[in-house]
Amino acid sequence: MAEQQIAKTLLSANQLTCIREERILFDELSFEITAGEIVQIEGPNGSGKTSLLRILAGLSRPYAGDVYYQGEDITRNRDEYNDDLLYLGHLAGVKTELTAEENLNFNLRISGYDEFDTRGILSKVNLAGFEEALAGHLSAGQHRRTALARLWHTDCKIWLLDEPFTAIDKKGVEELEHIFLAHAKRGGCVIMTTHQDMGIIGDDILRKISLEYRFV
Amino acid sequence: MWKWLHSYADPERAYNLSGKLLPWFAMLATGLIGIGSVWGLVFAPTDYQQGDSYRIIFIHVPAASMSMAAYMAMASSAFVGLVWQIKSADWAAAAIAPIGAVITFIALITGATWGKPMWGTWWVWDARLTAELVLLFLYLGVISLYASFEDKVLAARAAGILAIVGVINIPIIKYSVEWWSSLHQPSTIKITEKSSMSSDMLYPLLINIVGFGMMIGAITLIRFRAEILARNGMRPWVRELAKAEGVK
Amino acid sequence: MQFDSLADFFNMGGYAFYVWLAYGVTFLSLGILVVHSLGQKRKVLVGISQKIQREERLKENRSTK
Amino acid sequence: MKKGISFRQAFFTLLKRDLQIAIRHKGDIFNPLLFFILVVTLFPLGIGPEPQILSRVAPGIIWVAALLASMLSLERLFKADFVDGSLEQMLLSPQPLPLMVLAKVLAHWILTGVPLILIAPLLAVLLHLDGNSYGALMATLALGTPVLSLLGAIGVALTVGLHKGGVLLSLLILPLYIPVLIFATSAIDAAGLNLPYSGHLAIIGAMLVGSLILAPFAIGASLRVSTN
Repeated sequence: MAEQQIAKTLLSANQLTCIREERILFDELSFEITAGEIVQIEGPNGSGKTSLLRILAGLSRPYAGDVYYQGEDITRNRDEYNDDLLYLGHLAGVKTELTAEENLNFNLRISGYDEFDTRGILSKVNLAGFEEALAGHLSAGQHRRTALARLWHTDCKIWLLDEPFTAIDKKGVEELEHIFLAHAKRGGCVIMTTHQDMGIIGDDILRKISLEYRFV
Repeated sequence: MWKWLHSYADPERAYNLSGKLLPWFAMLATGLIGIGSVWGLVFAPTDYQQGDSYRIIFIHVPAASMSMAAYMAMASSAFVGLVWQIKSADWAAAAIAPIGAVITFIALITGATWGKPMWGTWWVWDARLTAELVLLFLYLGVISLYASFEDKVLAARAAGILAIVGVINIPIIKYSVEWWSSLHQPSTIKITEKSSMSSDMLYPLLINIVGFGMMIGAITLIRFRAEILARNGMRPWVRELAKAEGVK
Repeated sequence: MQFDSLADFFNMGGYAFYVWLAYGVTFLSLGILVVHSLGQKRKVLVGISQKIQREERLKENRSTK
Repeated sequence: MKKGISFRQAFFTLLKRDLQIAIRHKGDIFNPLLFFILVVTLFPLGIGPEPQILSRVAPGIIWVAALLASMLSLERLFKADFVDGSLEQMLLSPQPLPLMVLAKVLAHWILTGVPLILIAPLLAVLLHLDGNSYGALMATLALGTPVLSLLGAIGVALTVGLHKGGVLLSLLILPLYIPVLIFATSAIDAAGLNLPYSGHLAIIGAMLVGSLILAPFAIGASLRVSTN
């Protein structure tokens, strides 16, 4: 029983403390995320949602505490962890000087994939016909979709998404929810921050981690 | 092996320990520098070549040697902070930087005031003075990088990386500057302490070197303590101290 | 004792200006450094206590609402 | 959906992307070059046009101008990536970070260092550089400018997240440039006197090897601090 639990735990946070500008955002925060979970980190502005996500991704270093991926500290086996991690921050990481196709191509190759159908993936995020448009000329939503397209071609188990629905229309949100569910069913996990209500993923599936705004 | 270091990494313990050490360092520093300087200024014999102007040596040489030692201390402390992720070590490194800069500045100024009567000019592109000048730039780089970050935890880490990069470069810079000055200058106008210094000159010099080291230690402790307080403003024990201070 | 009189001592064998300039600058800059470093602690603590007061005002504001 | 990208392929993918972006953004290549030319032409106006004096100071002028141009152009090395989030993605890619960093620095050197080397002989003519020194000038620039890029990139990586860059950057990296400057200019001087300068080149080469090995790690660590 216990063994099974350990095998299924993808990511665990151990006593995380985050301090910004001498203000404690959260302290001694511990949780475990198992395969198949969709987790929403919620809390008011300034409560440290993005900070927590960045700590989980290994981009920020917590003031104290560690993050474990499959039982190992992520700062010790970074390359292995990164191989299984897909992080999309509120900055899209899309180059305005390159076309949508070139951007996706680069993102996938640098993530390690060498065979993929760029156009097919782009058509799934409704960017068919925009393949050769410079990303700088795309609308905010299309720009965002260019980054999100990676979700349609990945075998990373851990998805960390910071406000994935920003600038995405209703239909797009639904499509994203579907792909999150499919990903969870495949044994992955999704950890995200969002202020938007979701239609398909109900509260029965969604697990919430709440952060409060703290004064001290 | 490094476990003992970790126990002192606890900010409150580090604060109290450095508070206990501070009086000893301060006493030794004032005592030694007092003795060394008075001995050097009053009792040491006059140099038969340089007359009394050589008495600057008793602060110039300690400042010059300690300026390099302080950089080494800063870099090693930064290294410990970076590798073992000990924040106190980062703070210590940040505390040393301004002290090192002041010591380097003193070495430069005393070098110039010694140079004027000896060479007839305030500044000579002598290898040691040039290296000292570059060292001052390295210190100023660390200080201003630290000052530029709003988040001081990051600031200390960034300044630490720079200090380590600097420490790798210092031997190369020193070597290249020495080589460069030997290329461009006749070696006659170098400051050379005679190796056969009379002991009456040597002892005050050594005393002052140790005294400068102690003084750097003492000021580092003072700044280190303030740094700990500033970085731990959210901790209850610091808040107690702050409340007591605010009432005054 | 290397000097016959106090005036002799201050004269430093004719190098008075340079020797005293060097010593003067040294001890002046060290003094400034020490004073500044000592002042830091108080500055930090006062800053923190002001912050505590600010936070308490904020909390009161919240609870009265 | 197998992952089959080798380190070499990842390296060239990033290199190609950076070159592609720069080609669509030509100002980034030409502005540092123009700066280099302008600084060099200012010196004769300041010092006077006597060929003897100019040829005496030519190696120093060209190298100091090269240092400044390299530093100025480096400022943009990680900036755009930092602003649009690509830098975070690079840090989180499964590829080794020092390798990625090396690809970026190499791309940058191809775009700014190589043009600088190519234009240098022309400027040397304007400064009446001794005829024997041209080989040494080219050789030192070819070996030295990559060192400048690598060392400079450390400073850039440390300051990329800060709002004020320029002056701070120069304080951080110009002192580190001193050894390169010293050995490069004295190699050119030695060549002008018909003396062997292979020893100087060997030292600059050693600095290149040393910085190739160590700098990518320092740059990587600095980037992790800056994106924190």
